[in-house]
Amino acid sequence: MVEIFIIPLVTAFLLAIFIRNKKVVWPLFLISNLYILLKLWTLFGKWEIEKTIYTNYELFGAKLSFTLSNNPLGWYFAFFSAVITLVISVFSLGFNQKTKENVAPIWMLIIFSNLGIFFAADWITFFMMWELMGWTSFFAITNGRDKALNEAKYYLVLSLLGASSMLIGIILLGALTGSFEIFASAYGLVQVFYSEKALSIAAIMLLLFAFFIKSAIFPFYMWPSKVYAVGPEDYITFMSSVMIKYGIYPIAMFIVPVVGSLDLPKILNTANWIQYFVGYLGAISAVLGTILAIFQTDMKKLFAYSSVANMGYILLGFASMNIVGFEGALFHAVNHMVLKAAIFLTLAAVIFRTGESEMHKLGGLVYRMPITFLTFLLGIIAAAGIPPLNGFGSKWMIIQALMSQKMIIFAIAMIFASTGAFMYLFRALASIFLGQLPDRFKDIKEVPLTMLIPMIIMMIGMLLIGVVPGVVMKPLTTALRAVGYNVNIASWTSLEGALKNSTIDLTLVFLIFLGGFVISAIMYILGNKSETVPQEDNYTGGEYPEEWGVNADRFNYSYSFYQPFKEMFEPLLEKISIDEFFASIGRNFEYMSATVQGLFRRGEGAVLLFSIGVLLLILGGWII
Amino acid sequence: MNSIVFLIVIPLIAAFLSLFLGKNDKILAYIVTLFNIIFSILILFSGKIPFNVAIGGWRAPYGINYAVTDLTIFFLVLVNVAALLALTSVREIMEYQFYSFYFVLLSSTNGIVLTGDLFNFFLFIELSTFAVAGLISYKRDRLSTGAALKYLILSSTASIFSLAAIGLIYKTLGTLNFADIANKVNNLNEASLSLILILYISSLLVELKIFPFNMWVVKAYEASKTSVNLFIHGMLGTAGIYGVLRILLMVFSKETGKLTLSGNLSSILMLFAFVTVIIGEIGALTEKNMKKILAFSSMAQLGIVLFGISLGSFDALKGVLYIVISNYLAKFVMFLTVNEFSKVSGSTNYLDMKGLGRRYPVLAISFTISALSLMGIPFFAGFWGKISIIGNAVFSGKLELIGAVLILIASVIEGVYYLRISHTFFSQGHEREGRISRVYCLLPMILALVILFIGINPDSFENIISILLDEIKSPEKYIKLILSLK
Amino acid sequence: MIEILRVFLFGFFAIFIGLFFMGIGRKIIARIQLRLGPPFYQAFLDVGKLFSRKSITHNFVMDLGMVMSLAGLVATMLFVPIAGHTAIKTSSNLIVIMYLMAIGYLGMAMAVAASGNPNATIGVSRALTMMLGYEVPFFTVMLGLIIINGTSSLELIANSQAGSILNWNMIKFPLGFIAAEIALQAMMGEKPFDAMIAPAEIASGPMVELSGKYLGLAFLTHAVSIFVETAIIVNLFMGGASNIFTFVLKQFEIYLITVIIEAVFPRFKIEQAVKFLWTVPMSIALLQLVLIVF
Amino acid sequence: MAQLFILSSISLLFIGLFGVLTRKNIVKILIALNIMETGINLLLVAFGYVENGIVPILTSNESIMNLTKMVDPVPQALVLTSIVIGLGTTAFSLALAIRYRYNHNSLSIRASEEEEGVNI
Amino acid sequence: MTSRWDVERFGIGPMATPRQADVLLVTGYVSLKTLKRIIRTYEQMPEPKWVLAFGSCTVNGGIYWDSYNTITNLAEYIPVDITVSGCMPRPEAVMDALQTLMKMIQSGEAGAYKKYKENYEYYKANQDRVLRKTYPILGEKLIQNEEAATSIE
Repeated sequence: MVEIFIIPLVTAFLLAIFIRNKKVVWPLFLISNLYILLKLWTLFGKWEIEKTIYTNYELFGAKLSFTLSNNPLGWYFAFFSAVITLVISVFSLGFNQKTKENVAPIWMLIIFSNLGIFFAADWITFFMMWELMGWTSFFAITNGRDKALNEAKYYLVLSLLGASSMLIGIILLGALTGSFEIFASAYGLVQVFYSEKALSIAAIMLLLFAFFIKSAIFPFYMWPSKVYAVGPEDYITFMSSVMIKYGIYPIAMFIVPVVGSLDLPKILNTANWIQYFVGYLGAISAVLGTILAIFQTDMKKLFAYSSVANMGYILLGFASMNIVGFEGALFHAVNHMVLKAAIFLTLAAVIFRTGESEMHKLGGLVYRMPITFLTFLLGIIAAAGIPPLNGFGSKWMIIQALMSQKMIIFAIAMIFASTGAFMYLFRALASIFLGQLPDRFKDIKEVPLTMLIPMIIMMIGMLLIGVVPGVVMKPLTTALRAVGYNVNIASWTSLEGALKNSTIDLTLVFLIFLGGFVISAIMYILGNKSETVPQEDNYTGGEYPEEWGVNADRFNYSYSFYQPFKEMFEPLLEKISIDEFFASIGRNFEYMSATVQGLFRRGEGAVLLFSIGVLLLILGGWII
Repeated sequence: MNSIVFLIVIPLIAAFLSLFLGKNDKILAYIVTLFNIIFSILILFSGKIPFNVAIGGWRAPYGINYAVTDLTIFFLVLVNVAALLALTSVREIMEYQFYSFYFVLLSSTNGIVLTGDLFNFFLFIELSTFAVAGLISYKRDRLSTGAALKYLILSSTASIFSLAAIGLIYKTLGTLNFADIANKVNNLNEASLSLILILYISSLLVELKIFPFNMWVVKAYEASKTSVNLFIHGMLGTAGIYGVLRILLMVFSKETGKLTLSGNLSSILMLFAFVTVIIGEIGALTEKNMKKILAFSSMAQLGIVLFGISLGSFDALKGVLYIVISNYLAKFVMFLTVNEFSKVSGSTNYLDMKGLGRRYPVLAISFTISALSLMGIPFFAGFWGKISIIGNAVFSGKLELIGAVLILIASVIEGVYYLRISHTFFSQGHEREGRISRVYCLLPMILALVILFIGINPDSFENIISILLDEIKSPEKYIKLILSLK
Repeated sequence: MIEILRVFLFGFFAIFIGLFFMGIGRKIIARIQLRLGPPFYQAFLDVGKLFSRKSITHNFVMDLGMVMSLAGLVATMLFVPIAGHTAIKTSSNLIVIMYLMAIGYLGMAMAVAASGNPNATIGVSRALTMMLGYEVPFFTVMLGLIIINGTSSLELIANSQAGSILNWNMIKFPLGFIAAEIALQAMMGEKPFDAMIAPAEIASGPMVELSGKYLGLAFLTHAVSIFVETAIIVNLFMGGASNIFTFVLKQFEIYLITVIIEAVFPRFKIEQAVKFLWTVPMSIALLQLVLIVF
Repeated sequence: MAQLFILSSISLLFIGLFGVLTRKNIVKILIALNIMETGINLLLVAFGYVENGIVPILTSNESIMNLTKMVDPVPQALVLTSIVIGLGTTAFSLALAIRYRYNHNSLSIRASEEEEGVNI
Repeated sequence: MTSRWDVERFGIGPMATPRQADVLLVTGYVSLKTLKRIIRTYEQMPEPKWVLAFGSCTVNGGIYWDSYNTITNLAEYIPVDITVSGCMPRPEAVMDALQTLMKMIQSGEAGAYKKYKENYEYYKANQDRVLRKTYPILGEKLIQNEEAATSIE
């Protein structure tokens, strides 16, 4: 148990020493991740392992202690994030040959905090790891480049704000329940809830605030698009797949059990107000994330908003307060990890070869990077939640749960978001990989082997989870049982829904799809043979495009892809601009800063202010 | 243990000597400072603590006395070590004025910590004001003269107020001895006590850089040399904190171990405290000059300290001590780093220091560690202070809660500007001619490691702090010691 | 083995019925426009001709995509209960059906976008926008039926309407049926919701670069999608059927309605179409949903 | 009588404060500071003042009998010290003021306001 | 070809792109500008493909026989399977031509597209001869201008 915490630290130190030597850094990074994964593998089922460090430091009359325990739900998250991390670190081997900067030591620290967050058994440890993750990711995002500074600052502010709110929340929780242990405080909170209603709700809300910030839920949905657009691509892959789940895990671990055990009045006989609060935020994130993703021109921003939408789905699953929805949400967390990692790896590969992240400047890369294309294709099929791949099962479970709880608005929002997902996913596919290959990309090649292998692994992973959901569902249900939920251990192939007669067998779905494919392929083979023509040979109303100055670059339809749709939504989006709101706060602080500096720059007035201070003291302390 | 007076006397003698020694002043400074450190450490391990020294055989409360307790010796070591650390940043040859003022400052700060008499305390503060003003104006350029004059006028005004307070105390209680005042303070009526405290605190707050009293800070920091900044921060600031702790918590406290100021005084102080925090952090937000940034930041840190003190609970006080030590160490690291970097880059603008962190990662990492500690990030010393103060503030009342929230917001702002600077250090920069010797990287590194060590293992520091807290909790021991009561 | 045979049987049956409907649809439109119209077997001839021609492809994605598109639709079809039978025993989950259908559209979209013709991409972008338009009201209607039946199994919903015609959801929830009909019109891409094809404007949109067997596959896809969509409506609103002939007859009735509407309407612009779908059918569907749930 | 002392000392204090707050000329500010200081010294002395008191020196054994009539010596000691300090402050400030005049070409406290820019 | 004549009853319908088309109807006179587009369209059609030349103009230039920018015989440039004379031909004539073409296809007579492949050089030479006179309207010049503009920026 302790090794997996020591190893990242030691590795981070070594990486920092060898930082200039790329031949050492990334293999070391890889080996360390491999070790962590193997170690985590052996920890499965050994839920009783625990390590406590006692201190003399007193807070609220009790001595603090830091406990790391192998808790099942944490293991579930930690294990899958370790798998993803390992895959990404293989990718980094090849990816970082060109880059000047080196994010590895900081990244290793983040991996340390990653494990810490998932294995923390008390809030203080959790908070410490949480903060560690916050500032390290600032450095990882900027990675020594000035162009990333503003975005990273935005992230830093949000993450520090979240941590601050969490600190107050934890303190409230500790004072209310008398314990900083996560499980104990959950039980305690349920007991004191009715007597200390306002404080308990405040504690829950403060914690949720922090979690929502980290998972980019509605009012804080802006940071992924900013950060992903500028961060180093391989690290961004980690961030978008693993780090965005940090808000999800504690909600599953703490908020859901607590709210689930409370007996709150129900609105319209369906759910209580906390459920509706969480659900509405989730629904807004899902819908808004989708709409904004549709309008992006930068591919990393597009998938950033897609992440926001996916976080919305997960939150909707939690809001249903139904065991199927809960399982679905947790399942979706891992699914999203896998598919987002796959997608961002391909994006990183594209950027590695072309150096371009604006979609309308790309196109036709399928001619040069077929395997990357295939990974991306499977990734977007998974992200769209289409059956034989992995995004489907979890989305299906969440929708089932929402329908069984009669949460109609949420179900409609979910459908809106996942249909809208086709729009932006297809846009990315068409603009990056399909269409005409511009001349300047004529001689690029497929990425090297070290980058191909991870992509192929991700492809297999997506297909595997999609066809045999038990790969994830079995550990998940085992973990949930170990935590104390009354769930059946899932079978390898099928998923159980919340409604009547709604068990689906995903393997069967895959087989049926194969059947359809065979029929279709037969029709295809029956047809006469076809001839391949170059990409320039296209129907253009009989014109020669080159005569009109139209080259392959311009012959793509990819800039204002959904212009009519955008025109429908533009008036709405212009009015509500959270981004502008945050920016104005920032500006106001800067004005205030200038004023304060001016105050201190003045030659006179020192004694005046001194006298005012004394006057205030006399007024406040003596006269009143 | 009458030799405790050497701590004050020897620097004073050295101040005279330095007028004649010329270039050997530096050696003298090191010798005297080392003497002070060794002497105070010897006292620390002599096992005789606590003890009381009556000067000239006049027993307290009739004569002046120097008392050495756990709290005293802790701050004594801090002040003297600060002197040594600050001296290491003096590279060029200084004229005798510098060293002369330095010795006066050393002597007076030692005196502030040691003395057990209110008037004596005032005297040493006045002396240190001289010394600091002299040190600030040492450069003799436009900026430093203006800054020194500003500081001098402000502190003279403040000293007049404190003198009035001393008069009032003597008038009402008939004594100026700390222990005796503490003994008799219950005889005072609320109104007089409030007035006295108001007048006295307002002069102390000038040294503590609390908002409406701190107009001198930024200019003074900007105008003076790094070593002088460190003197102000490490010696004067630390001694000031000691004064506040001693006078507010042990001398003028009606109940033991509580900051039971009359009326709304503690609320007003708290208001001042968090206004200072906000002002300090906001002022630093868009500043480019590193020295000004550090000045604003130390203002804010002392605001947090005062906030913790005015909360009036021992848990918060523990947090205060953590903050004090974290700020003490971190500012040293930062000033030393900035000193080295500005020598290479030729400017104190942090944007000019681009890329230096890549060439001198040790310095830049040390800087980052200190910044994180100031922000109150876990794994660094400041966190233990922050969590304690915030934790106690949340439940104390509405004003305290607002203060806690404001302090958290301020720490976010602090994070923004400090990590931006760290980032600038690590970003791609251009080649420079100057070089920094590895030796100079060593000290910041060691101090940063200490911060890290305390942050990871608060136990190491917790024991010291619990001893200090024990003393603050029971001022009657102090009274007994000095008045030799049974 | 039997299962595989059933899969093939059902698949080809759907293709056959779909093409048959298409042929009859053309004939009906011709009759409405006072023409003679092609023979009802014209669709078979067309497909036969297309498969026998040489065809042009741009890259392997086109082949893959077209095969995928038909595969997706056929797979969807295998989930839809036809007169109480499915090819393989499943719970015929509605959500699965809706999502499986999407893979067909995705395959088609991918194939045509791979050709590199901007007209095709414009068509696809319109089709996807339209999809967002009709899926939402259609799902809202479905949601009502799912909630009232407590199941998302299409088979169970169909079975629940057994008995007299008065048990049909079409009679019980007329508003929902109307909304679903309008959504179906858009789902099939018939006028007035055919902005994505628009031959005069964007050269038949997605199909612009399809030739020979690719166009043939697209035809088949369309045929199967007609079959699937009408079958879903029949199961949802008309209580399925006891035997296959009644089922196909009911499907045909549904198809007839869409064809008649198509014959007499002009075309919406894409944003008009989406706005229309989100206002009229959506509010009808929501009204129905509110009536059902509360 | 003591009240008169206290009143006059407090009025001196406020006169001085007014001067410090309103004057822009540094020398005038320093003069005002000195007025304040005088005021405070007077205050201290007034605190220890005893009506018709005698010098607090034990000259003979009889004088012990008159302890209560003696003026309190401690405030006087304090005042002495504070006068010395005040002198020092004034001297040092004036020296700085000369330097200020030399640097800024002005004695106005506002002259240092325009200082900007960065130096080591 | 509208509902009055209803060619759809023979299974014939207009198609929006050459990729989907079997028969290319060249209706009316062919100017050089048009010829260029006709050739490209014809080459883009998948095999088997047929050409129906429509009206006198495509056969001998019709009333444009001496125009400087109109070709007189379409068959010199792309292989024509069947021609309909008349100026304009009646719809019945066109329908008759289409049906004749269908019969020809069934009997294997209509295989002009093979000729085009076999005698590609001949056709190409003919095309080049007349098309040399046409210049792209924007073409190279436009691209150069744009490049110049961007370089100035």
